[in-house]
Amino acid sequence: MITLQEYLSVGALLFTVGLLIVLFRQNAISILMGIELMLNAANINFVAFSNALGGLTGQVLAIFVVVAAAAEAAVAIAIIVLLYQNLGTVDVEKARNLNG
Amino acid sequence: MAELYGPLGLSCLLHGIFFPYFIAFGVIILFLRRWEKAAMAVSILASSTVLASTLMLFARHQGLAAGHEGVLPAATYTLSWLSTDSAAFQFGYILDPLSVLMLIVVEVVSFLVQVYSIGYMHGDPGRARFYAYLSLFSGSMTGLVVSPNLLQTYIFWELVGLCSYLLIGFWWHKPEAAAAAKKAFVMTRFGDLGLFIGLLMLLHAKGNAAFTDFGTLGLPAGLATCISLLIFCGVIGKSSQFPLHVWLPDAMEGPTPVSALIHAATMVVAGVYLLSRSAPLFLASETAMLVVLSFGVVTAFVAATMACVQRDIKKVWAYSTVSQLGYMVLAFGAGSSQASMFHLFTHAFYKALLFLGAGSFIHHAGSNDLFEIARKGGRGMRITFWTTVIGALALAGLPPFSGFFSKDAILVAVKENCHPLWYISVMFVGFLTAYYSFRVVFILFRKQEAGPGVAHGHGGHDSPLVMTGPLMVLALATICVGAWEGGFGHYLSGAPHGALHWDVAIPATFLALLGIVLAGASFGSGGREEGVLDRLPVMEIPRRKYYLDDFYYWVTQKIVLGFSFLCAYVDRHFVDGAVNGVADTVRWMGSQWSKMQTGQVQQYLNVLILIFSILGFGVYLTVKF
Amino acid sequence: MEHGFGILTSMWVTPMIGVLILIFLPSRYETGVRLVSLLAAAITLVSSIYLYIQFDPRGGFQFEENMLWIDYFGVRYHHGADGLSVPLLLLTSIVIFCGILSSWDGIKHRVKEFHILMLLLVSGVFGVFISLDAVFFFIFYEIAVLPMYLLIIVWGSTRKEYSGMKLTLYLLFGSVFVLIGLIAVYVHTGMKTTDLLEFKALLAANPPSDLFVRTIFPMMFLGFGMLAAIWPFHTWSPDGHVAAPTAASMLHAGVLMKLGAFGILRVAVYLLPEGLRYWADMIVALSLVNIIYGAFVAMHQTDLKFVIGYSSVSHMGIVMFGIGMLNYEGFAGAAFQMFAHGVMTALFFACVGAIYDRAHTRQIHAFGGIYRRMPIVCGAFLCGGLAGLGLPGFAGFVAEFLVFWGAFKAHPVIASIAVVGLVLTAFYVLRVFQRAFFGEPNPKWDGLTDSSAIQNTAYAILIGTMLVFGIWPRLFLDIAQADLNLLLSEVLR
Amino acid sequence: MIDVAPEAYVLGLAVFWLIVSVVRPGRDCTWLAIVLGLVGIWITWESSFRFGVMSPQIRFYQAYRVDLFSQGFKLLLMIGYVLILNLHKSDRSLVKRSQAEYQFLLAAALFGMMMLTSVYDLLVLYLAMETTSYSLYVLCVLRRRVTESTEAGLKYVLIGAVSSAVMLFGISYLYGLTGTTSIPGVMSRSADLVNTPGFVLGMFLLFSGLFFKLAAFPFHFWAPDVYEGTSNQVAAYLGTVSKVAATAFILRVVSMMPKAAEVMNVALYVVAIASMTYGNFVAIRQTDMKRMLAYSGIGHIGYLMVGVLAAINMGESGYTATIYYTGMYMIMNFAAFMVVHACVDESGRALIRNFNDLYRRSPLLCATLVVSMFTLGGIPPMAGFFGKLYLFMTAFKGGFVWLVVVGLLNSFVSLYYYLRVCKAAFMDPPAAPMPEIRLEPRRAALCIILIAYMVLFGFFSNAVDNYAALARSLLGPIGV
Repeated sequence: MITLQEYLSVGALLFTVGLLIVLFRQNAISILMGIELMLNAANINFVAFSNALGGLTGQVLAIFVVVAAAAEAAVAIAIIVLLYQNLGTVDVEKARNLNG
Repeated sequence: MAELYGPLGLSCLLHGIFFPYFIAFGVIILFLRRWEKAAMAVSILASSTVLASTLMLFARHQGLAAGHEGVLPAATYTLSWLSTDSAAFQFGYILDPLSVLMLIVVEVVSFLVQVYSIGYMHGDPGRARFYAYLSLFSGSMTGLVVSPNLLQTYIFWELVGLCSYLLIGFWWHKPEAAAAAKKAFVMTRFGDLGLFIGLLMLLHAKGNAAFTDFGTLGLPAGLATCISLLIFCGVIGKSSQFPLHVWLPDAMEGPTPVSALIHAATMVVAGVYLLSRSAPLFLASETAMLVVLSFGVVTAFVAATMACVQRDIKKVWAYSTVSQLGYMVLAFGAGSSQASMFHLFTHAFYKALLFLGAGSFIHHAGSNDLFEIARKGGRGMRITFWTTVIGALALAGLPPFSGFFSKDAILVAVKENCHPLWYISVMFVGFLTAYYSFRVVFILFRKQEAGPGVAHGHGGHDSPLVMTGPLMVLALATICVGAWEGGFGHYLSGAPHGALHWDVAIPATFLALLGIVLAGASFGSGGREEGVLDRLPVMEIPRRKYYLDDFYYWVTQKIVLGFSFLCAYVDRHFVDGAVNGVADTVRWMGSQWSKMQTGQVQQYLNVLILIFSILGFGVYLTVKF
Repeated sequence: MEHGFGILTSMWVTPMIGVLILIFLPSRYETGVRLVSLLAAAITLVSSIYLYIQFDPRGGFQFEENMLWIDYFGVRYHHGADGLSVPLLLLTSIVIFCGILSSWDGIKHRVKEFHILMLLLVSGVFGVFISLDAVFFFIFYEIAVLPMYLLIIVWGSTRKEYSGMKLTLYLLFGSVFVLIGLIAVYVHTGMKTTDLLEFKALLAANPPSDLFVRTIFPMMFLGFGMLAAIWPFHTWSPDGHVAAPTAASMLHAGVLMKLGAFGILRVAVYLLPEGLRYWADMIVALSLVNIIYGAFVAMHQTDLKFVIGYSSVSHMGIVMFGIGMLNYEGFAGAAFQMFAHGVMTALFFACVGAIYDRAHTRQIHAFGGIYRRMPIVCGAFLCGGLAGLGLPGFAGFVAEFLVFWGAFKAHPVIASIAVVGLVLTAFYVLRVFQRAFFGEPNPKWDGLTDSSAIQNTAYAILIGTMLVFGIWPRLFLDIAQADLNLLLSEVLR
Repeated sequence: MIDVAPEAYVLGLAVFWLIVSVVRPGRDCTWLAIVLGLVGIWITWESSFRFGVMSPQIRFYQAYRVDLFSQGFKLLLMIGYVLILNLHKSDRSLVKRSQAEYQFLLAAALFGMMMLTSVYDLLVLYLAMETTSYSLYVLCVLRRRVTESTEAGLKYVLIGAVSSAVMLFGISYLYGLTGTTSIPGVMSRSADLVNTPGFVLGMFLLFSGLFFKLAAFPFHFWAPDVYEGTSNQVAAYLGTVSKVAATAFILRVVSMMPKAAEVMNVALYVVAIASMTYGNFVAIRQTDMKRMLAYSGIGHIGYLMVGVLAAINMGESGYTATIYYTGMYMIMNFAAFMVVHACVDESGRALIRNFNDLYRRSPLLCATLVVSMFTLGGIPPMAGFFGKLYLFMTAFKGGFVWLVVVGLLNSFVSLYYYLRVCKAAFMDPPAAPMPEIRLEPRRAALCIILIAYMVLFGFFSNAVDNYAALARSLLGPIGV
């Protein structure tokens, strides 16, 4: 049967994939997806631990995280829309004139 | 009369010789800068009060007033000036026969010079400043002469150096005068360095620099030699002995009264006075005496040769002064400080006479050149000419005049105490002295040629009485001072009256006459400007001043200024460079790190994760082990 | 023993009150502004003279004011003046008084801000000389440094941004080391109080390890030494003084460089005497370089102010030389040289300032025979120069004599080398006179006017002080003797 | 419920502004906001005054601890909030119809920060962090100069989201290993878990989230660009108030950590030195005032880390010094931002050149600028010096000698760019003749108050004692 270690390794794997997406994709929306993946990896951990520890705390945490992730997605997308209106593109590479 | 020499009288006499000059200086500088007449009056008033109190003190010392036998104890007045735990310095006066003698010389000559400068400086815009500096000089010279310890001597030694700087550079608008003043001050300062180190060494060894205890110091021989030689460095600087004498001829840029007072009679002899003051130190070591003797003789000889080839009347007397100073120093080196002091005494008068005479000639002819003065009727100036002749006779050392007696005493001392070779060289210098002094006389004695702008009749009229008066007084002094030779030894140290040594006097006089004849032969008749001596090829060396001036110029330009250029270069490029370097590296590091801020979000995240993993791995390692 | 606010607090508060008055004074009344700042300076002058007279020569800290200020960290408001600081207080008030006089018509624009910054500078300096608490000492030490920056960049001359920034950063870099040293001592003594006297007692109670003394003392010494222009860290001083306006460079060279030397004596040597004994030879070596090197570099300069800047480096070297000798003559000479050199440099800068205001150049070869047009200024400069080369009759001689005597007792050979410095000083000082003031009068400078009456009073005061203390040095030595012996006994224990 | 009065009031404020933004979006409501803010200060003061006497309380089922420390910091945050409100000039700098919205977002962020000061549970920590971050993300974008503000907002969102995800991941591991989400529980278990990699990774990730908020060295990348991009008010808000909240939480976590966790020292040591050196060295090169203030902020966070290290090792005096420095830091930074806001009209970038000849244009502003620069530089008479002095004293006592030396050298390096700004204000001639700056009486009074605070607070800083009271309450026993 699936032990805690497998769940944690899936969570860690999912976290790393999300991180790589964030680092190497140019499109802002895909970066957002990467971030969502990372958040869900944390959810997997929470649920896995909650199951292993027996209490319900982990699951409650997971639900809170889902709500927060939704709010974050809303805010992030709103800003990306604004970015599109001004720079005409969603490519993160273009937003680079603030530097030095 | 008794209360005159009571404690109150004595102290007011003592202060009487010291403070008037400084008060005069202060008054003139602060208030009388524009009223020259008033400045002159204040200065001469101060000079006369000091002269009066000196004469009174001299009378006291002779015991004439109270009929005391022998010499009164040295009156001293001291005030604790500077005290540290290892030594205490008194500031005050010490009046024993030696200092009273010097006082007379200083006060008489300075009074006469002040009177003389009324005429000489007539019409010069800076006269008030001139008199201020003169009274400052006389004051500090007096302070030097009466100082009880080596520190106070050093203090006034420097002040006197300052006054010579100010007075040589009095006509500051002449570039040569400014350069000569600087040269004089720096060169004497270089000599004072030795004196300062000697003073410090003495303080370090004994913690006491009072002259009265010099006898009882009991220093080990090596240390005594070292200290005396260092003090002798100061003397070389101030009394312009051989290597450091180049500043004195250049000091002739100053007004002639200044040359007469400072560079003939008073300041330059301060060194000789210091020698005889610290005689116990020098006598304690043989090598020191030998060194002093050799320097004296070399200076005398070198200066005499240079005097023979000079065209400028003041330069001749300047080199003659250097030569006579050499005489005094070699007399001290020969062991008899008494002879050197007597020579100092007589030399002050006739050299002041010669200088003031030269001043009168220049004042009349407007040029320093001997032949120019002769052409402009130098002979016609009756009093000036004949007083100069008297001076020249005394300088050459012919019998009735004071020069003869003092030079004779020196020759006796050298003959008895030193190697015959020294004696022969001193005699030869005597011959040279006679030659150059009468070379001047014979040139001046030439007939006045009819030249443009010269009043006809029996030649130029003489200088006003205010200038010729002092000449006459000095001539009188030159003649009769010699007679006191016998009593001088007794006055100084109570020794029995010295008899005249004929076995030394006759050859000396013969050599002097020989010199006069040679001078007469080469310059007596006709307009020749070259004497037989001048044509000798060897005379080229003295004409180039033994290449000393070039050597000093090379030292200052190449070594001193070269090294300062090196230091400035190091300072600007290495020390400053290091500081700017640090600043630039900080700025460079800042700009390199700011490149990390590229503006791209993902770049940030990459670097973030990179550093984060390094940090995490590092922490992981520390946790593991 | 709690003492309330007294005369010492008035010393540093008077300039602050002057600043407050000036802030609310409209800047149109320029003479009014100058009068207010002159009044403030005059009050401090009077009170410092009163202090000088009232000071009991038996030494020890007098006129004490001692209050607990920040009890959590044990900071006390503790002021006291001893034989070492009373003369320096007098020096500071004289220099600021003459500074304000000599910049009476020299400063034309932003007069109000100039005087505000000058008074701030002075109140910082007064604070340093009287404070006996490490924190307050450091606060005043930095207050004394900072207005200098604004003074230089606004009213300065050649290369003023570079020099102003360099000067300020250099001195603050020095104060970083001082702060580290003070914190180390504070922590070592158990963080109970920051009072210097208590530090001393606590350090005596449990003496620190040798390593502690040998690292903290040089740190504090170099920190303060930078302000006293110790050899490798001296390059800020000529640049800073050349760029600063007259009164600022008068105050800075005249007083602030003494702050460094005073800091060494008051903090470094007072707290860690063994450190001085250990590092004495290094100090002597460095200051010997200071003297000779400073003189040589001064010889090569073409700008009048640079000559004086480097001569200050050379003279401050004499102060350090004296301190390194570890005997009474050395200490007394150093303390006296601090006083004498302060007055002398103030006179120098006053004269050069007067010349610069009229001729608008300081290049020596540009001048020629300006003695004809400006006899008083050149005369005053002559007095300053002669005092500089140690002519007897001025205070400089007695100081240098004592230092070299002390030096001769400790290291005869090195002393003889250092004495050569005197001749070098004579050479470059007189060289300046010969090339700038005497010689053929240059027709270009016929339009120069001599210094005004106000500036003459400044010169008179400065020359008078030098003469009074030169002719009668016991006026200074009797005051400083007891405390210097006390300090020396600590070092030689 | 009286203990959580300040949070309740701020929540009410946020809701009120939400309603106003819906009903009348365009109205200028600066004065109303300031009055409400002052009322908020009075409430917070009352509650913190009460806790001077009472022992700490635990609320909301072990998730929320209210003690003098948290109330003190809430008061500090509230003062910061009102100061930011005061900064508001005419509403030209913000998007036309977003006045009320701006106020709502400010209040929401403040609510999140207040929660952060007294949070006791990892979940509530995450929620507090998220509420603050989300309102700040949107605030960044509300500037009239859209191009820069959008880019700033984007960067802030992306980096913020990543770091909150990372933090959450860390929290999940912490929860997993210790079985509880209450922070004291986790911390008490940390002694024996300290060498299991999972726990260390969790702690590390947790702290990375906090360091992001503080913009400490490895997590600072967003700060310069966001500060430059957003409007001055928001940059001030980010630079002062949000950092104070994050410091409060770090102090609370560190106070609960047992001595054994040596690993934390190493991490903090590296972060402190890195952010000090990086911040000060890069700031030298900056020509834009807000970027320079961002980097100088990074430098100051480095000093704060030194304070935290001193707190870990030295106990109460370390905490006092850090709290004192945090309070001082907020005021110093705010004064600098205020001058930037007053001098720079919204169109241009806040270059240092804009300060040229500030002395002639408005002496009061110039005085504020000079005093704030000197305080930031840590120059004695000002309070900044005392802050740094206490900090370095305690750190030195704690044995971090080299850290103190680096810290002092860095504060020396920082003087260069602070003095350069003063030079610009005093001496540089303006490119084009710039107009006089007229300050409204409100903001002129604020300037004078700030100058007085910065100059006098240091000199008469006997107020250190009540900071010590805060520290004692932090470390004190937990009441029921």
